[in-house]
Amino acid sequence: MADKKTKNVFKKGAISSDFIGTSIAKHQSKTTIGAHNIFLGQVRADVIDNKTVAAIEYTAYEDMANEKFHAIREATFKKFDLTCMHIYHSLGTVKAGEICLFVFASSPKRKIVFKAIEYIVEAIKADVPVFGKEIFEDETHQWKVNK
Amino acid sequence: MADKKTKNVFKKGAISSDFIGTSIAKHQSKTTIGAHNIFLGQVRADVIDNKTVAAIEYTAYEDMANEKFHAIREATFKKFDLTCMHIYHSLGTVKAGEICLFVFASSPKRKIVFKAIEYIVEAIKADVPVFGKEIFEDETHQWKVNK
Amino acid sequence: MTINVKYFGLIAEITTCEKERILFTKKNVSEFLELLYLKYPSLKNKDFQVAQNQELVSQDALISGHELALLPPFAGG
Amino acid sequence: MTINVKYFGLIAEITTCEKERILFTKKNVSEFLELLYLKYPSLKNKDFQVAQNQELVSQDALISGHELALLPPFAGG
Repeated sequence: MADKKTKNVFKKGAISSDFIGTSIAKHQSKTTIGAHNIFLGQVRADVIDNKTVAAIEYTAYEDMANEKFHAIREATFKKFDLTCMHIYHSLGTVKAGEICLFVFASSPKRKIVFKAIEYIVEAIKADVPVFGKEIFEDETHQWKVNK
Repeated sequence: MADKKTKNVFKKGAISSDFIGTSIAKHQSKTTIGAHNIFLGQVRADVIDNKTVAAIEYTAYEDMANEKFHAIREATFKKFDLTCMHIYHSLGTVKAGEICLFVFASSPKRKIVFKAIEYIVEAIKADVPVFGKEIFEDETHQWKVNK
Repeated sequence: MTINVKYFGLIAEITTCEKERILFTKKNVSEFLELLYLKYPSLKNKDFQVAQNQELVSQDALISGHELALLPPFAGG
Repeated sequence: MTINVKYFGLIAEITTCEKERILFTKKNVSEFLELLYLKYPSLKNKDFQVAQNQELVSQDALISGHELALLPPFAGG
């Protein structure tokens, strides 16, 4: 149904700062861009009932999730005048302090990227079937729920 | 008057993607952070009267500008529950496609960083005495004005 | 008819499997879930949504697809 | 009295210098600007703000500081 190919948004493990830096560098040949906005989700070492989160193990209903990421992409381009956008989400184990979500929106004008990045991130949180198992330092766990 | 030391926000020349990547990496030890938002200003190769912008040469009233950056920092921390924030702005020549502004806001929760980053960037554009000479490929120039 | 059912996160912990094929004659989602609750009683108080062929469906949707998925609350990002 | 005056961007192009010391007896910003316009007539139609000791001031502010700056429109970011 989608007119462009659905991409695989998932990456195994944490998203490295090198990967993000390289992604920024690749946009320097696009000289119509005036503003980039980048959102990064980082795993927090939350303390719950005296136990500290050591990592989140992400799983997903991958086929549906990639379709949803694609739909978010299409809707975002329809709504906002972006030059380009990229989404990467981790699967598997991401330790506290590591990055699990990388959203990158670029446009000629700044006001658009502020609106676009918030729209994309909220849509990901609401629509994409990704599940997070918060693993405590004592190896017990609980399931994360987005608010 | 300020209770913290005023930092020098200015960097000579473009802000490299490596610098940004390293800055992200440094935040991975801060495990109360759940969300980062990064704004990057990039010099556009605008075409004005058939002439293409090749670079912007930035100058500033540096002492006042650093005071203003500091005031923005103080106001932002008062207004938003941020874990940390950083601002870097170029001085001197930044070529089309290169980055001239890097704003980095981090918080436990995402909704705060969206609001904070927009607040900071708009305040920089409005309040900080930085001047930009748009240099065309034919070496003529015009003075940039923020909108 | 037979349908492929997928389980995720907390739901997969309860079912102790990630997918299975289930033979059934019921017609809509809530009737199908009643069948599942017989097999996995502790699913009953859990919070989840149902997707049919990768689209969320309501409890009274007819089951027509080849794949159902039980999705606990999302936690992406 | 003598004051240090700084010029930036387009304004410095017109004055062909970035700073100078000016001796004057006038009292407020607009009176001081009248003096400057005699020296640099083409400043008169330019868009700029005046900062005294690194704070923007209005045209009727009294000149009390040691440093004035003529600031053309900002272009940061």
